[in-house]
Amino acid sequence: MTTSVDPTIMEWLKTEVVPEGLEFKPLRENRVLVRVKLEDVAKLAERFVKKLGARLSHETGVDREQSGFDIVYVYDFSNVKNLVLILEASVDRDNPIIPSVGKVTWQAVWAEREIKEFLGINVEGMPDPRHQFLPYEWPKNPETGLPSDLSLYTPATTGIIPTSANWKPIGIDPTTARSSLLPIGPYHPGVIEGQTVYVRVDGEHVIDADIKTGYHHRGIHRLIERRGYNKGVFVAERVCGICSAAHGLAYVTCAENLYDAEVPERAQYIRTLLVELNRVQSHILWIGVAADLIGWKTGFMITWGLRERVMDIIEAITGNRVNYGIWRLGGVSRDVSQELAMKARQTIPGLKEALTQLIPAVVDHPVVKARVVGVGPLTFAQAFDGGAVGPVARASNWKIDTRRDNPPHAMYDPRKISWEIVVDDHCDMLGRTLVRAKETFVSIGIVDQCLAYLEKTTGEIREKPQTIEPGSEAVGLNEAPRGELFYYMRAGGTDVADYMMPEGKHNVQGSNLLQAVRIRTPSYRNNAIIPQMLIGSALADVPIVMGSTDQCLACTDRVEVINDKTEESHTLTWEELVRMSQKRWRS
Amino acid sequence: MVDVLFTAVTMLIMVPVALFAGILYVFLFRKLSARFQWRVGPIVRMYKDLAPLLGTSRILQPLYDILKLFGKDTPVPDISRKTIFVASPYLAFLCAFLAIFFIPFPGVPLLSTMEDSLVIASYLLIGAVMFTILGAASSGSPWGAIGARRDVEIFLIYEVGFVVALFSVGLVARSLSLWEIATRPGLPMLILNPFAAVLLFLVILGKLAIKPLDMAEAEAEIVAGPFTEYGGKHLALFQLMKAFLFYDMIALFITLFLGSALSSILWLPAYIIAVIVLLFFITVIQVLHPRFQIAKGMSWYGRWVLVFGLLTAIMVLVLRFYWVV
Amino acid sequence: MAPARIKILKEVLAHYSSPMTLNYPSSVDPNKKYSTIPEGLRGVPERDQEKCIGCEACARVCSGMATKIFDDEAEAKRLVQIFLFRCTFCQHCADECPTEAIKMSKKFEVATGNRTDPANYVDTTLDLLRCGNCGHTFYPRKYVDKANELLMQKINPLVKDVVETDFKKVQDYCPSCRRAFAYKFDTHTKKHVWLEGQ
Amino acid sequence: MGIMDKARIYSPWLYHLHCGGCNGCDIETLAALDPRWDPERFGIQLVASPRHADILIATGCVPKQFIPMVKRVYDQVPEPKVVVAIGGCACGGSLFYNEDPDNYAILGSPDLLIPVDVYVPGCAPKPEAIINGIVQGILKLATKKKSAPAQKA
Repeated sequence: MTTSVDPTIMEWLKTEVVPEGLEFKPLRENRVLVRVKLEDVAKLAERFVKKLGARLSHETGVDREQSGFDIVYVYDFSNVKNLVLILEASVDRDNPIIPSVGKVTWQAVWAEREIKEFLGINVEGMPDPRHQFLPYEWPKNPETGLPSDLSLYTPATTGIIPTSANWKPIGIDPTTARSSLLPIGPYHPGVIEGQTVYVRVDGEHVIDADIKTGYHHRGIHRLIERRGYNKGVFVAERVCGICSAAHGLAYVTCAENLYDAEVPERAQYIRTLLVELNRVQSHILWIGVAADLIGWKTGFMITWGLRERVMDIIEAITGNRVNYGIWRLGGVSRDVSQELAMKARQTIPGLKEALTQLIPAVVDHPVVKARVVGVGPLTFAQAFDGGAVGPVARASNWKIDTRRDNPPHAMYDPRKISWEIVVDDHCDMLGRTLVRAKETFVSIGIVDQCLAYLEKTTGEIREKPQTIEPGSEAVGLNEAPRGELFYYMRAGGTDVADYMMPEGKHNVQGSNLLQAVRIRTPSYRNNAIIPQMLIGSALADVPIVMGSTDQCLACTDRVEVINDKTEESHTLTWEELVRMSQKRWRS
Repeated sequence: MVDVLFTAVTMLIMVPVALFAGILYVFLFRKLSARFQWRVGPIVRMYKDLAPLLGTSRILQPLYDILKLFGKDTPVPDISRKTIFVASPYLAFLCAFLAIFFIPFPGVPLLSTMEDSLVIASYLLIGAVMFTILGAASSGSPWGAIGARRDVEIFLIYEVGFVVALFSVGLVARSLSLWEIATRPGLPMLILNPFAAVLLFLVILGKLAIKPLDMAEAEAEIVAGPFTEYGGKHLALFQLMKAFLFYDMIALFITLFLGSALSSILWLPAYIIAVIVLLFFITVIQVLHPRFQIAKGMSWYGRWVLVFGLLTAIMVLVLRFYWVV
Repeated sequence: MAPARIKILKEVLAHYSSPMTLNYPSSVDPNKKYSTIPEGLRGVPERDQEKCIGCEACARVCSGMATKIFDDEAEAKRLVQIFLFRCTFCQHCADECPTEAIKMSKKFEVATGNRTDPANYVDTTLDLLRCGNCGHTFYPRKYVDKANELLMQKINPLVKDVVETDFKKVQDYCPSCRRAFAYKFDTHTKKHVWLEGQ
Repeated sequence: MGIMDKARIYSPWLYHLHCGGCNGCDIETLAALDPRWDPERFGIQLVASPRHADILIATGCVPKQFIPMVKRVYDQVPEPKVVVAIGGCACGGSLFYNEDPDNYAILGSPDLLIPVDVYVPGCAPKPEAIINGIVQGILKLATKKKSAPAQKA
């Protein structure tokens, strides 16, 4: 396996960053895998996040059956060095307890709730011990029918991180506070999808807020793990119908990092082209939806009318408007012919001109300004601690962009394609609007460059897939329209046993399947900080603040639950569930 | 006796006329907004191949909406206060409906010859909104309650403006009979007291929930506001009320400010032009504005209603005492 | 205050006389009926009945399990079926089909009120071969021929003749019988290895 | 055909019932309402409250947590009503629902919960296909009206 990690970085890692490391293993691109002892992870998190200014991309766990669990932390060091650090520690199967990193940084809190819920690993001293995807009330006490512990109505038992003292989960007592507690959702015209935002209002003033997601949980991780590499990409694409291209790209780059893929340049250009077209349509869509959220039907209509032009290009290239279906390991399945590229490129100036006229007019509208200036504030410190990604972070003057931070994936190479990173220091709704508006033009620039390449050249579009070494690991990062998208994969073949296979369906045991795939979507992070932005705003601003993160709940709620909640919800307790789930993996 | 008979007959004729006028106003409003939004809107001439199935024209689209709603089930939520919940749509509709008899049509005085028809009309128009709020508040839905609260806030502002605008005209014309105001000789009130016209226009925006001021029915924020729990017959009544309110407010505006246009049926073309101009302005404002956030909207609206109210009052004083009209 | 609103007014008035609306369900003006139906539109998959060999490749790569194979042992028929309600029109089966039997058509208006309508299925029925020894059904004839043809293209010329004669001997037997009676028929593959080693 | 029957066909109001899909069909449903197709030509409108709706647009494969909500929204829509299922997930569960290795989180298509009248396959269907499905839903709505008085009598 080739590696491109600089030896000086390895040295720096071994001496300064993780002297506790037991094992160092450079992976493809700029990833380094380090194994440490479980006791050290909290200490290391403190050092990475507080001292070195790294970002916790995601925290997740992998079930290794008899060998216990692996807990995986992925840190992004891009502000210091060209490095993504994968930190792994083993967890004992019989006594699965890990120290909480959520106490150090809020970035880990949702991830830890997820780990607790799905793998049955207990997190010691986590700030917010409620359910993430299951209903808060689950499981109910069979005798009284009242919610048992871990429900919304139980006050948080442990203290909150000192740096983000405001972030307390709402401890609402149903007897006293119901009158002013307004659950927005699951069905609410402001948000298409199902979620519940609990806001406690004093008149029209929001004094407390909490968000509950999980209605959308579809078990995507499990589905991909069962389907294998080639079929999994179609599921990955359908995690989200708006940023499907970003999911496709992240999936294939992640899977290609498992082996030594040499993807043809033309294929990479096509991939980049589609991701950027996807971003253009997604941002235009957002501006339209935001206009609709503040009650401006005209804004919605005219932006969506323009969006159709982008959709036409996408449809001509891929054959579908939503799920492009061209992603394959080692390339793409469809070529963009030279005539098509030329034709598409001719429409770009017209599109650009229409957008230059329209978008400033929409953004500068005085009533729009009145609705966005100062609404939903999020300072840089809050954004950093909460782990905001994408336009939300960039609107808080935080210059992160996975396209730049992650070394050339797809065609995001400054030598081949030029683009700028848009940042804004308004730290509010206005900033988020402006960032998205400007990014639309940046993306159109990239689209133009890709088309210029495609209309001049021809070439291969797909490399023959190769064998994947069992047990290898990879991280795929990609800038989705809503922010950094994270994929973690571990190839099957070592630990994977028969339970992964539906009986009689697959002849090859393990070798063609993934042991684990973990997805962390941008909305997952941005949703976690919505309560922060909501507190103090007016009720009328709640939909637009929620909309300002461009939240995509289909993305947020993708992960896997071990046990089926509906069938046994009256007989199981939490402890029993944990025991059961672990038993099931063990047997 | 002949007068009474004549009035009765005209009143009977007026019902379908006002209904169709209201429906047409709503249609025009929808059609114009659609055209401003780069689309077609309710289609005037149906495509030939679809005409057998979908009808030849959709000029009466709002009427079809209302008729369809009458043919649907009418849900009444269990948690609502049923009597008020059921009664308020009827009362609101009745208020807006009765108001048509007190506002003159070109050449047709109806009941507006009554001495206090201005007062009665203003009462009825206030009542229509009040019963809407009452129904929303009794629906038991949190969204209905919030919609009702917002409606009350904005209602308090525009009703003040409404009364000021109405009585300023009455004071200058020295009469509270709308027919007398309408047939008053001399310059129309639009030129004499333009501030009152602007004030009434602002009131119309609030009362008809036109875009920057439709916080009470804010879709994305509070579902459908006051109408969230209403369906079927009740919603149809509210829709009818809205159509009549459209007719009432526009007719009232023309009566008060373009006075002499109503003295004879021959003025009908001028009346129609005035209606179209008014609808055009209303539509342009609707399509060009997002909704205000409630607090900011209130302060904006309150400020301008206050400013124009004061200007109107000053103008009335000037007209009454220094410039004998 | 004014400039932005005037800009918007200009924008909205730009299309006032020519709205961008198509008259979609109506076909009075064929040019204005559809938006874009590009060359490579992925519509409903269509299968060429002649070309399909019943090889299961489409069923294996289908991510949504829309394509399924039903074998009828008694009638000796194989049904290759795409259930359009589950199909995502992803073109994966068309890409992987060895005979290019599946094509994505440009048909997309397939809304239906009837779940069991035969139009919701893309069916191909093939005759299965019956094993001359055990009487069980196995692959369709076309599949066996295609596999044979592909084998002959790539085979080592040294063993070509042997394989050809061997294949003629066993072509009427099902795979398990072929394996079980490999020595009896003198068709064991070890033979080829030995030949190649020569 | 009486005027009331006509009114039913002339004024179908939609309520968008998201049953937990990937958002693709939802966006396409909204796109079907944008100026390029503009169903308001035929009186079709999107309404915010299920109490006002005639046609339910169901998208997505129902995750188990959505079951009570989908049922409740369906009950809130007054009769006569029609459900149009948009997209592969709403028609047959698509990728998310497998028969043999049962997906623990997904119930399947919404027609397991509520009666669906029109299916629009596709992933995601083009806006034209969606409008085509809605038109078929309108035709169903007309037949529902005709059968209603017969039941009463």
